[in-house]
Parts: sequence; structure tokens; C-alpha cells
Amino acid sequence: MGWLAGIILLLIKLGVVLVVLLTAAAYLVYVERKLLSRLQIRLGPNRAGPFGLLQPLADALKLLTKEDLVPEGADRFIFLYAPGVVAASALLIFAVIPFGRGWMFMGHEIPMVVSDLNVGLLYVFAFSSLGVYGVALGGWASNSKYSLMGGIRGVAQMISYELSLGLSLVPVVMLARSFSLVDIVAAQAHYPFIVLQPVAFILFFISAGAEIKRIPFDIPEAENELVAGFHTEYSGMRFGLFFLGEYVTMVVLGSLVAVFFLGGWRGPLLPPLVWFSIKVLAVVLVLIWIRGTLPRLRYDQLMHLGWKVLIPLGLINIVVTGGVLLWWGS
Amino acid sequence: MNNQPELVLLKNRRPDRPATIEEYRAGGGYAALAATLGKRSPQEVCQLVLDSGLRGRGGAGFPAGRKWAGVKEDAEFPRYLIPNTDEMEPGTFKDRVLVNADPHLVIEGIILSAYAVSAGKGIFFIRPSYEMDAELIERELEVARDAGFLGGNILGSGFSFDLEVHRSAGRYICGEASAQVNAIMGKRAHPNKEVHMAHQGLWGKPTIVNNVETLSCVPGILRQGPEWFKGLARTESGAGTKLYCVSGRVCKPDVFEMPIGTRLSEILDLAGGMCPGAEFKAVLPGGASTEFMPKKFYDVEMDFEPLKAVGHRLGTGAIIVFDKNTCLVGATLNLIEYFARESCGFCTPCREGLPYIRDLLWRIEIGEGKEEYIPLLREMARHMDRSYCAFAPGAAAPVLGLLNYFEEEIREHLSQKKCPYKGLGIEFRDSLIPMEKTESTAPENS
Amino acid sequence: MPGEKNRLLRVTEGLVALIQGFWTTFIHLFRKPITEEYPEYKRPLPPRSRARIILTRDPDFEERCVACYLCSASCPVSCISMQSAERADGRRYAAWFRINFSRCIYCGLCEEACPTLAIQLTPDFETCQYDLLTLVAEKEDLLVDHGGKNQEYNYYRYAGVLVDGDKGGHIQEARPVNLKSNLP
Amino acid sequence: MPQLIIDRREIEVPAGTKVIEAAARLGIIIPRFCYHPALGSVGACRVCAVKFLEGPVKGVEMSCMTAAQDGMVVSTTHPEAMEFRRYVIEWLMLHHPHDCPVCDEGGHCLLQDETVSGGHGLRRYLGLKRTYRDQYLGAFVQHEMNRCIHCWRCRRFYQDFAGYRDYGVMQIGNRTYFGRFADGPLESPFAGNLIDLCPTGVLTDKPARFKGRRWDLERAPSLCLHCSLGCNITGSARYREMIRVEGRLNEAVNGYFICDRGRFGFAYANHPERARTPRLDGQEVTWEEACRTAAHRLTRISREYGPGAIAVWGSTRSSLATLGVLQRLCREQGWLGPQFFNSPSRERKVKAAISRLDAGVAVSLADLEKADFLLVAGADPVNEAPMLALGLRQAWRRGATVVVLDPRPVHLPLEFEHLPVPPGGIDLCLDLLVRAAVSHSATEGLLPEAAAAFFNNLSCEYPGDQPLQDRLVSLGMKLKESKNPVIVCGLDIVRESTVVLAADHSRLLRAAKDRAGLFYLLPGPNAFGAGLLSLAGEPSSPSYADMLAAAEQGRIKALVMMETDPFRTFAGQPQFLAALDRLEFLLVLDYLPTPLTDRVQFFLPTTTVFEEEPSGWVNQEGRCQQAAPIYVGGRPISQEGAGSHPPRVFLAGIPGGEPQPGGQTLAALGVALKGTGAPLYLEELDTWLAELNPVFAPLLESKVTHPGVRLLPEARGDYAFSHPNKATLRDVPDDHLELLLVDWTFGTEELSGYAPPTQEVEQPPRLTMQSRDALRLGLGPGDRVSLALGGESITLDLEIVENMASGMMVLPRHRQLAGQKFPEGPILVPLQNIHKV
Repeated sequence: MGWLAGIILLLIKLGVVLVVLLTAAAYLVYVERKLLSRLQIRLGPNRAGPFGLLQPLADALKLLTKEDLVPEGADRFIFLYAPGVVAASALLIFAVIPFGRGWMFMGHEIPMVVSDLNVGLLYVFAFSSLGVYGVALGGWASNSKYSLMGGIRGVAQMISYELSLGLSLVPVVMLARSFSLVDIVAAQAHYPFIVLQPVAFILFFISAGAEIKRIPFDIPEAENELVAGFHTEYSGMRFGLFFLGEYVTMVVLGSLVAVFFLGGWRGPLLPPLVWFSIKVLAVVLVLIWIRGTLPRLRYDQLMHLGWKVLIPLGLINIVVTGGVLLWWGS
Repeated sequence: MNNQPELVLLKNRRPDRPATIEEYRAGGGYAALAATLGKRSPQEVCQLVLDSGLRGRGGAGFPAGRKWAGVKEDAEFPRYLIPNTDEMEPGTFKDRVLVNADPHLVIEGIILSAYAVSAGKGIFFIRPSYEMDAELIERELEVARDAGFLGGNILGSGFSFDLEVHRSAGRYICGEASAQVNAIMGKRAHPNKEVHMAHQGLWGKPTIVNNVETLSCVPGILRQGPEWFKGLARTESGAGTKLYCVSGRVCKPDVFEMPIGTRLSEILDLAGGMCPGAEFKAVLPGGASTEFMPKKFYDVEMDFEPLKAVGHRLGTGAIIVFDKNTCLVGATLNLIEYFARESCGFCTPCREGLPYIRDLLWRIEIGEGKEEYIPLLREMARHMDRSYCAFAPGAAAPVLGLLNYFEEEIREHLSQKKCPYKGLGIEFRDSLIPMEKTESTAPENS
Repeated sequence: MPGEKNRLLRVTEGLVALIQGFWTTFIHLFRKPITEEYPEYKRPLPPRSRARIILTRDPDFEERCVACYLCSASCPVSCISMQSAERADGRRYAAWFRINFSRCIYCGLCEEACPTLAIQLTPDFETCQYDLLTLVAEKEDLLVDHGGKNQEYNYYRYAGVLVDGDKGGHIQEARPVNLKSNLP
Repeated sequence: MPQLIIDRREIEVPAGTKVIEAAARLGIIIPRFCYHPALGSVGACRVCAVKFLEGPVKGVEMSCMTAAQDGMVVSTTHPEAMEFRRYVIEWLMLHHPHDCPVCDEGGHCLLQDETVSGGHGLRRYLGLKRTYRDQYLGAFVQHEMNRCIHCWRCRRFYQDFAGYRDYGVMQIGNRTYFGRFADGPLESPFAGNLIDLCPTGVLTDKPARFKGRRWDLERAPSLCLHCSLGCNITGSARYREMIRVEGRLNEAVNGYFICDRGRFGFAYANHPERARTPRLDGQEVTWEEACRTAAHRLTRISREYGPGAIAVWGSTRSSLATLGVLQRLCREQGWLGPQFFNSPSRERKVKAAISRLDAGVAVSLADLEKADFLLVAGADPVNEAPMLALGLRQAWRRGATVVVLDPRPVHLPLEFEHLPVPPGGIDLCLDLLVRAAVSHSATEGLLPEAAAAFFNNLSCEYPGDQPLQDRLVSLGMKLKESKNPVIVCGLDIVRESTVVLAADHSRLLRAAKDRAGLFYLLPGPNAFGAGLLSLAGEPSSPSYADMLAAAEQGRIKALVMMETDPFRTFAGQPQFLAALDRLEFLLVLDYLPTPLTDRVQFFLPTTTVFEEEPSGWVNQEGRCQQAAPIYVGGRPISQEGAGSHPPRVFLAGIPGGEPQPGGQTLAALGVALKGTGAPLYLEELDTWLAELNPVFAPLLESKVTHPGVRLLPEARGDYAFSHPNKATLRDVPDDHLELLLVDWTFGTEELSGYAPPTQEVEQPPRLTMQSRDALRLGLGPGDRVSLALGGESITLDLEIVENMASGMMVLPRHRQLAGQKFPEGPILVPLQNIHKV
């Protein structure tokens, strides 16, 4: 019966995570709009419900009831499925993220992670790379020059930054001596890796920001050049999926930062889940702050930063970390 | 004076009445006719006149012989000769005096000229205001006809020519040759530069239009030879005598027959000099369509070439004298008023430009002038050269003269904001578009 | 090396600028929003704001519009259409005049093109409708009984064409030429 | 060929070409107001000033007054010239009113263009603006003299070009006035051209007043259908309504100008009573249903009574496509017809004329203007085809002699010799004239054999009128001296023999002088096309009257009437009305609101020349020209509208049915009749026509482009003459008067009869007779007479004139007399049938 209980447990965990994640994504939109407007001395959404709290609901309703347009000449199949790829890949990453201390229930320890893979980090990379397909295919299938250019830019940007993203985490793995995210959190029992690896943290933060195509790296959807980039031609809930994907990725990014550098769910006094939430929220708020402050990079500046600054820096960081570990370890 | 010049045209002028045919014949009149018709070929007559250097007295100064030679020997018949007596140039009254002094001289000149171009019909085109002169000519034509100088087979020479009087309807432009021909044909009196009069004039036939003074010189030339005629002049380039009409601020305004090339000062002396108390200021040398000449030209030789050399025109030889107390702006305005009214309305610069000039001058005269009017006037007057006929350039000539020699006077008007002289002294008629003072008007989009 | 120094300086400057930027946005968080909440508070608009279009009248209370078609010609979205007609006294007017406000982009070119100051834009912008056809305004919807921004101007006092009475009665006009007179 | 350089580009032009024209050939349009290619240059406006840099002329001169000469170097943009031009514009604008918004010319005003392009924006002149009082100039032309810039174009056209005197110039200086001596309608039927010519808004189109600006109009090159000349026009439409028509340049046909009938007769297309939707048994139906039902009924009749029980009528006012499809449909279905002509004699005359025109003798209107002797036989140009009169005047201005042989009181704007002989005498006159002209060639044996035989057969005396005979012989002497004579022959009132003789005489003249032209006037805008089809359609179709007789006998059960109105153009109306009851099926297709459209049960609307589909029309000299569609048909917005403005709806379709040209409807009908197959009728029509009559072959080879394709056989080298039957003067009995039915400029032509502007200027019908006849009848000027014809009588005003043949009465085929039944052929009226009322 263990396997049955395991499956039920898994389903419950999946359900809880999904609901929490989707709600978080939806309200993240609200939080972002509200915060952005305050950064710009505006009021932000305040009409739907008290303080505009029902705005995400209204948005969802609107998106659901909007006409689902497919442009003439679009590759229909790919066009329809590309947003799904984006949203799904973002959601799936969360499977390996530990969000709390193991919990004893009826003699079993229930790990507070959907699935503790021993190659969790590689899994994360794998799915974040899959997200590129959604962008590329959506942009290509739309049969629109804006979308196509957005898609191409997206692919180029995400592939470029995946390198520095990977390089920035190598020291973390070297320190934790494991690919499992649970182990990585465990390795930060005494102090978070941000203390040991500030450079890796910065590299990761920047690269991840580029990976999720947020300002100042939102070149694939640069409004004033490409209307809306790869999702120009999307409407209704399909557009909503792209949107959802983006905000889920934000949460995922927050979680990853928390896991890799901020000690995951660990923290004094407060329960682990709360600590985890606080850390995730902190990262997300910083992302919003960045959006409210920085202008968009130019395409060549973006590439310049990725290839000429971040990757060399990542390599140096690995070498230094390796050297230190060798010297220290011996 | 001792060397009283030989009178050619006004030889028979009498104070009380025109010379009769008898008086004219007594002085050798019609002798040239008898000696020419049938005895000399028309080409010879033409050549003689050409040799004499006779130039048109109507204003343009075109050599009469060359004009006649324009009618080729093989040109169509009938041919017409039109003696032009439509004398409407302000200040000019020589034709009237001439016709009144010696009508038969005029008639003989016309017959001889007709013979030179083999014209069968002449139309004596006369200004309507000269009604008495028209009647005189009609009367004298009858006399000449009775004497056998007009009509079929004149003096048995086989040459036939008749002359009739046509009274103009009274427009300045009718004095222009092609407009005159149009007027005779019953059309609007517009100039016509498309066709050459000597080929396609009246009713599409060869036509010669000459001033009567020009034609009146012909008998003398034929009787006494071209050399004699040339010798009459005081200048190298000139030939014959000229009727100078002197008017304005002189003691004895009159028509004086003087050798062509007589100095202006001499002519003014003949006219008794300036009126008591008047001091010479300027003169229009050849009627209203010539430029003002200031004092420095006081001694100029009044002939075509010498005047041309100093940038002026002899025109009709009508000398109008202005004294120090006359406002030249006002005088010019008066002339422009006349010209603007008399424009035939055919081409744009003349029809619209002259009233514009008149408006500007009027504003200057009443003290509303502005500095920018001076260059505008100059431009406007200069552009009159590009109008269809010679009317507008002639009309603009006094304006140019005013601007060239008396700009100071205009500036006085501008700076004093009124006329420094007595004022307008001329009456404005409102058949022309009346002008309005500037105060109430602002430029608006047109 | 001066180059190196420059680069360092630039990096520092960049960092300072970055921090300044983040600081600026951060303190904005605590400022009072400048947003004016529209339906509760209606901001008075300047008279030259470009919104709903009207057809004005001249001081004689006649319609200013002479239906010259210049506004419809200048309209970049072709939302103005009309038909001119002649009144018994020869005055030109619009038999019908229509503006499709669902197309109008309120660019104001019609107002600029209007030679009689008839068509004018007003600050009244609250024209939303649920039915597009109700946004099609006819002359009777557009015509107002005042002169708008310029109360004095009367085109027909300058036009030089006869409306009633004799020629030459307009501003800066001379009496008509007498054809039959032969006086100088 | 002088060679000159204009704006650094070299060009060689024929000697005598003015510089302004030479520049135009390079595409450089020098500003102009007074210059017009048709009117020549006068140098009045002075705005075409250019700078001559090198060559025989130097300095700023007028390009319209200076002939191009070798070695000229011209700059059109030299600052000096530009400055002068700026002054000219300023002068012209001194008194121009401030009224562009209320001026109809605004938007296509030459003055506006030049003022804007010259940069003149502000008026510096401080004086008052000159004003003029305007005049009433009739129903066509609006006068607004304040706008005048004195370019003299109107006077030059009206008096010099067109030859009318009632509009001209008054006053001088800046008071110069263009107008009439007193208010009143302009007398010239060409007055409308003043509208096109006036470079600003002085003379504007009155019916189109305030209808719309040029930029809002849909414009396309079209053709005038108001006579057989085929003048080129530009039509303008707005809101599915024809607004105005302007002349369009075609050097070979009408030049720049058109007549007022052509200019203002277009409004039939806007007629409020025009039926726009197919109607079946009084119910509006869809096109499919209409076609299906019509085909069904026709098939049934064809099955029951044979295809010969279906008769088809056409007319000469249909396009070539419609006529061709009609013919093809009849051929394929075995129906009776089509008959395009309303009387057999008219059909015979048209066929005779067309079969005798060939490329050797046929002249265009432009060629006619270059003729030096014009012999007009049985034609009244101003009334039948006004532009011909303008053409004759141009020839006359160049020195041509014009002789008119016609019984009617012919008036032309030129000096001409009018010999008022009865229709029967025209043949004799032609014989005598030409005989006198070519007798020397004949006696010297210079004529080819066939021509000589023809010559020998000519009549040599005009019985009973020696003065006329002498006059003819002396005119013949003039004809003998001419180098390029043209015979103009009307088809309306002449006998059939005259049509043949005119052709033969032109051939004889050609044999004698190498050059001679022949110019027919045909009934209807596409009479030539209809004639070509009739010629090819052997055996020829029975006449309208024969078909009606067959219907009365029950042999014809169905009648298809394509764009024809028997009430208006056909004499046998009682017969027609009687036959109507016997028909089982009557299908009427038309674009005019004829009296028939209301009466019939089955009606299909067609389109006018202005709507949809380009259409071909063949004018009287065989020139096929194409009219482009101007607007998509349908009910005009002004007629759709409810209340003061057009309806406020969103519609995908066009109100007033989907308009469909007649040819298309017929083709659809053909498909429905066959049951299957594609509508090949229209696609392959040209091929089919070319097989039918090889004259149509040029339509296959090339597209019908400007200035048209001539559908004429090659010139025959052998001068085929018809066998002349000795022309005889057929006299009217002493106690009778012959009644001639004639055309007028306004009031008799079918299409313009539906147009309000032309209706406004038409005069009521009146009876015209010669003073001797009036004396005989005891009638005086101003009398009203009643004329009894076939049992009925009509009352008319009487006009007594001198310049017409005696023994005749002339009556217009006026639309106001349309209900009147006139018998076929020469109508002899006994004197006792004419009474004073």
C-alpha cells in the first residue's frame, strides 16, 4: 500500500503546489502592477474589489472570454500549443524545489518537495531550456514579422544566458557536492551560499533575469520595436498562458535563488514554509523593483554582457572556487 | 533770332485760319505730287524717303522709309495707308496745329506716301475731340478731290487713291498702330503683335500707319531732295524739322517748328522761358510716356539719338515743363491716373499693375507712404516692360523718371507724412476703383 | 594607465548611477500618487483641447459652414462627409453634414482647414457609446448656437460673392463697375 | 525642325511650335492662363514668362508668344522669370475675391494651383477690391464675374472658335467685363465649354453647382451617347450619382470640346424613376430567380411554338457587347431578330452608309476640319450632331467653303451657302455640283472607266429652277478648285438614294482629285455597330412592324426588348399596344424609365454607359471607342436617403440591386437557357464578332485604346460605284405639304430627354414652314395651327421662315409629342388638314 499512499501523497502535493503556484502567479501580476504604479507615483489597479484585489480575477475572466484568434497563414498546430509549452515547462521546474523541512506523518517522512531528483539541478536546466521552444515556436508559427523577430531574439538570448546560468551554479554544486536541490539546501545548514558565492549569486541573478525575459532583458517582446514580440498575434487565454508562464517562472526563479543561495527554507524562529515564502517574495520584489527602475538593454549590449562579461566571470569564479576548495579541502 | 530756321511744316501757318489750297499751291504745294506721280516709281519715292532719314514723329521714331519698305513689291492689293491723328498723349497737340495750319500739306504728304506703298485707300484716323479738325479735313479733302489730287487716276498718272476721315471712339490705345487697325475693323482696340502690319493689317491686307507729321514731311523731301531734308537738322543723326509742343510753366506755351536736334534750352527760350517766379525743376521731353529730365539735361539736343544716349526718349516732342513748386509725385500720379484709366485691359501688367502703381503713388502723396513702397514701385515699373505693347512701359516711364531723379522728393513725402507742396491739386474720378486709406484695413489671405 | 583608470571610473560611475536610480524609484514608493481618479474628479480641460466637434454659427446666427468639403478632404480617416447645397439667396450651406465619431481621431486637421471657422473641436470628450451607429453625428447633432472660439468672424463679410444685396458690399470692396458708363 | 534646349533638355519640334508647347512635350508645364492649345496664344496673361538665355531671343519673354527657333536655350525656372511670374500672380489676385470655399472651381482651379505654387499667400495691395455685377446666363452656366482674371479664353472660344456673338467683352482697363450685353441664356449650344475653359470660377457648371469637389468625384474617361459622333467626355460621379460631364481631348474626334447636349444630357442616369431591381409579375425578385424564370418561360414557348415564335428587338443605344450578345443569343436559339432599327428605311439607309464607308473615304471630325470644301447633304448639324457644326466652323475659319443642301431652315455659326431643296432634290443638286466640278476630268478622259460611266449617268439639270441650277454650277466651279472636299451626308430626312449617291460622289471626287472624304451622320450612338451586325446577319431580320404583324397573327408569342422604347422612337404604337395583349411573354431590359417599364410584368434593369463594365461604342466613322466605368451602379444616395441625410446603416451590398450590364444579363440568360456551360458569350464575343463580320477583326488584335480603333474595310482601289438610278425630283402634290420629322439640339434626343437640365432649355415643339406656304394657307407669324394626322390632331405654334424649302413643313420629333403617332415614310399632309386655331 506504500506505493498507493505515495501516489496519493504525490497527487496531493502536486495539487497543493499547482494551486499555490497559479494563485501566486496571478497575484504576482497584481502585486507587480500595484508596486510598479507606486514606483511611478501612480495608484495602480484599484477598481475591481477592495484595493483592486479582484483584478487578477477580472483579468482571468477577460482573457477567458476573449476571442481566440489564429492569424491567417499561421501554423495552426504549433501556434496553438506553443503557449502550453511555455507554461508547462515553468510549472514543471517546481517539481524538484524543496519548500520545507521533511514532515513526519504516520511514521513516514514526507519530504516537502514534489520529487527529490538526484539530478534536480540538471532537471531545472532541462526544463528552463524547453521554455525556449515555446517562445521560438510561438514566434515562428504566428506568421508575423514581429512575432518571428521576437522569437528569434528570444532564442538567441535564452541560449546565450543559459551558459552563464549554468556556469554560475557550478560552484554551488561544487560546494554542495550534489545535484539534488534537497542536498543543496541541506548543504546550507550553517550559512547560505550567498555568503560564500556572492559572485555566483550575482551571475545567477542576472542570467536568470535574462532567462525569464524581464526588463531590462525583455528584448524578445520589446513593445516599441516589435509590438509584443513573439506573442503579438496571441489573444485570449493563449496569451494568458504566455503571461502565466512568465509569472510562474518568476516564482520559480525566486525559489531557485532561495534554494541555491539563500538557504532554501532554512531560517530561525519562523516555520520553514514561511521562510521559504519570504525569501521567494523578496527575490520577486527585487525583480519588480528592477523593472520599475532600469531601461531595456539594446540587443548588442545584451549579447555583449552575456558573452563578454558573465561567461568569463563565471569561468573565473569556477576556477577560483575550485582552487579554494582544493586548498581548503586538503 | 537772326538765323531764324527754315519752316517746313508750319510755313503757311496763320494766326486766324487754316491755309487754303490756293495759298498752299502758291507756296509750291502739290508740285511734288505732280512731279512724282507717274514720273517716279514708288520704289524711288520709298528710296528717297529712306535716304532723307525721316523718322516717325509719332513717338517710336521708326524710320519711315524702312516701314514702307516692309510692304514688299509683290504684296497683296488693296493696300491701306492710315494717317494717324489719334493724338491723345498728354501734352501733345502738334498734329492739331499742323492740320489746322496747312491741311493740304498733310493731304499731299498722305497722297505721296500712299503712292510710295501703292495704297489705294487711306483712312484718316482722328481723335474724336478734334471734331472741328475732322470737319476741316473732310472739307479740304473735297477741295483736293475737286482739284483732282484725290480719287481715281490722280493727275492722269494712273494712280488712284482716296482718303476718308475716321473718327476714333476715343481711347488712348487707339493711337497704337495695330490697335488702330483693329478699331477701324470694328473690333476691340487691342494691340496685335501676332501679325505684321505691312503684311496683314487692315482686313488682312498690307497696311501702313504713320503719324501725320511724318507724312507731312514727305512733300518737302520729294520737292527739295533728301539732302536738303537731312541738312535741316542740327544733329548728325537727325533729319528735318520737328514740331515741339511746349507746355507747362513757361510764358508762351505753343508749338514751335525747329530743326530737329535743337537744344532744350533754346526751345524753352522760344517759349518765353519760365513763368515769372517759377524756377525750372524738370521736364517731360516727349509727352507723358517719357521720363522726367532734371535740370542737368537742360541743354540736351532734342533729337532721337542724343536723347537716347542719355537714357531718354524724344517721344512726340511734347515738352512739359515743371517748376519748383510742383509736386512731381502728384504730377506723376496724375499721369498714371490717366494711363491706368486708358489701359485697354488686355494684358495683366498694364491692366492691374498701373492701378497698383497709382495706388502706391496716391498713398505716398497723401502721406501714407512707407519706405518699402519705393523698391516696390521701382520693381513694378520695371516689370511694365514685359507687357504686351508699348503702352505700359510708356506709362511707367514718368514713374521711373521720378524714382531715378527725384527719389529725394518721394522721401520728403514719406518723412513729412504729407505732400510738402500744395497737395494733390488733382481731382480723382471714381470710375476707377477707389482707393481706401490703410487704417481700417489689414492684409488678409487672398 | 589612464585607460584603466577611466574604465574604473566608468564602472564606479555606473554603479553610483545604478544605485541612484534604484534609490529614486524606491523613494517614489513613499510619495503620494499624482493620479487623479477620473469619474469622481473631472479635471477642467483647456479650451483648445481636441475632442467632440461642433459646427458654430456666425454673429448673424447663420450657419458658418459653407460645405466647402475642405474638412472632409483634410480628414486623415475620412470620417467627415457632407453635401453642399444652395439656399434661395445664393448662400452655400450643408444639406447634410455627418461626422462618424467612431472613426474620428480628433487630430484637429478639420478645424485647421476650415476657412469659415465653422468646424471647431471642443474639450468635451465623454462621447463613448455602446452602439457604433450612435456615434455617427448628423448636422443637427453638431450645430450649436454660438460662435465657439471666435464669436466675431463672419466669412460672408469677406467672401466677395453675392449673398443678398448688391455686389461690393463686403469688407474692402469697391462699388460694382458700371458697365454702361463710358465716362473716363 | 527647330532644335532648342529647355531646362537643359534638348528637343526638336515642328517649325512654328511655340516654346510653351515645346516645353509641354518635355513634360514641363509652364504656367498659363490665356494660352490654350485649341485657342492658340494671345499673350494676355503674361504668366508664361520664361528666360531665354541664348539664341535669337534674349531675356524674359512670353513662351506662348515665341515660336521655337534653332539654338534657343530656355530656362523656365530662372529667377528673373519666376519673379516676374510672381508679380503677375499678385496682379491677378489683387481683386480676386476671398471665396474659394464657396466657389465651385475650388479644387480644380488653375488660378488656385498657380497661386499656391507661385507662393502668393498674402495680399499686399491696400486698395479696394473691384467688383462686378453678375449676369444670368441660362440654365447651364453660372456667372461670377468678381473672380475674373481676364484671360480672354471665354471670348476667344465663344466668338472666334464657336462663332456666336451674344457673349463678349465690355469696358476697358481694369473694368473689363466679360458677359452678355443683357441678362439672358447663352445662345450657343457650345456654351458649356466655357466652363471647361475658364481657368477660374467665373463660369461654372450650373447643374453641378455645389455638388462636390473634384477630389471627391469618381472620374473616368467615357463617351457621349447623345448623337453618333462619339465625342470623348470625362464623367464625374459622386454618391452613385452622375454629377457632371466635361469634354475630353481626342484629337481625332471632338478635340477639346463637346456640345451642351452631351455635357448636360447625362442626368438620365440619375432619373429617380429608373427601375433598379429585376421585377417579375410586379414583384421584386433576385437576379437568379429572374434569369431562371425568364429562361424557363422562353424555353416553354420555344418548345411549344418553335424558336421562331420569340422575337427580339434591340436599339442603337446599346453597347457593342450588348448588341453582340443579343445577336449571338438569337443565332444560337433560333429566335427571330434581333432588329436594331425602328424603321426599315432607317435600317436600309444605315446599311447602305456603312457598307460604303471604307478607310479611303471615311474622314474623322478632325479630318473634316482640314477640308477646304464641305458639301453638307441633308444634314442640319447644329440640331442633329452639334459638334459637327463646330467642326464645319473650324474648316470655314481655315478658308473652306460650306454648302448645305437641306430643306430645313439650317443655321450654322459660320458663313455658308444654304440651298433649301426638298429631300428629293438633294440627289439632283449633288449630281449637278459634282458634275460641274469634275466635268473637265471627265472630258479629258482622266477618270477611271467605272467613274466615267458613273459620271455619264449623272443628271445634268434641275428641272424648273434655272437660278438654282446656275448657282449649283458656280459652286461646282469652287468645288473643282478645292483640294480636299468632304461630303457630309445626314441619314435622317434624306431618301435612301442620297446615302448611296453621297458615297459614290465622294468616290468620283476622289477619282478626280485623289482626295475626297465622306462623313455620314447616323441615327444613334452605336448605329454603326448595330449596322455592322445587321449587315452580317443574313437573312436580315424582319422589321418591328413585321414582327408586330406576326404577333397579331399569333405567330410570335414572346418578345424580348433590349434597351428600346417603342413609345419614343417607333411610329407604330397602336400596332404595338394591340400586339402586347397577344404576347404570352414580354421581357423588357432597359436603363431608362421608359413608359414600358411600368407596364410590363417582366423587367430586368440594365446599366448606363457610366456604370460598371467598360463598353465599346462605334461612332459614325466606324471608330470603336471604349467608355470606362465611372461608378458602381445602384440607387443614388440622395434617392436612398430618408429625411435630410442619407440613411445611417451598415450595408455590405449596394442599395438598388446588383446592377448588371445588359450584355451580362443576356449572357446569364443564355447560360440558363442552355442549362449548362460557362458564360462564354462575353469572353469570346470579339472572336465571335470577327467571325461574323471580318470588319470586327481589329478588336481582336489590339485593345481598344485612345483614340479608338476604326472598324472599316480597306480602301477599295477600284472605285466600285453603285448603278445610279437616274435621280429624280419627286414632287409633292400641289394640295399637300410634306411633313418632315426632324431632330432638334434639345428636346428630340432620347437620352437627354430624361435629363432635367436639358429639359429646362428645350423649346416647345413648333411647326415650321416657308413663308410662301404660310401665305398659301393664310397663316401669319405667331399663329397657332392644328395639324390633323391620321385622325388625330395636334396644336402647335407656327414659325414662318424664309430659308427652307417650300412645300414642306418641319416638325421636331419632340419628346412632348412622343405620344403622337406619325405614319412611316414621307408624310404628306393635305392642305385642308392644317388649320389656324
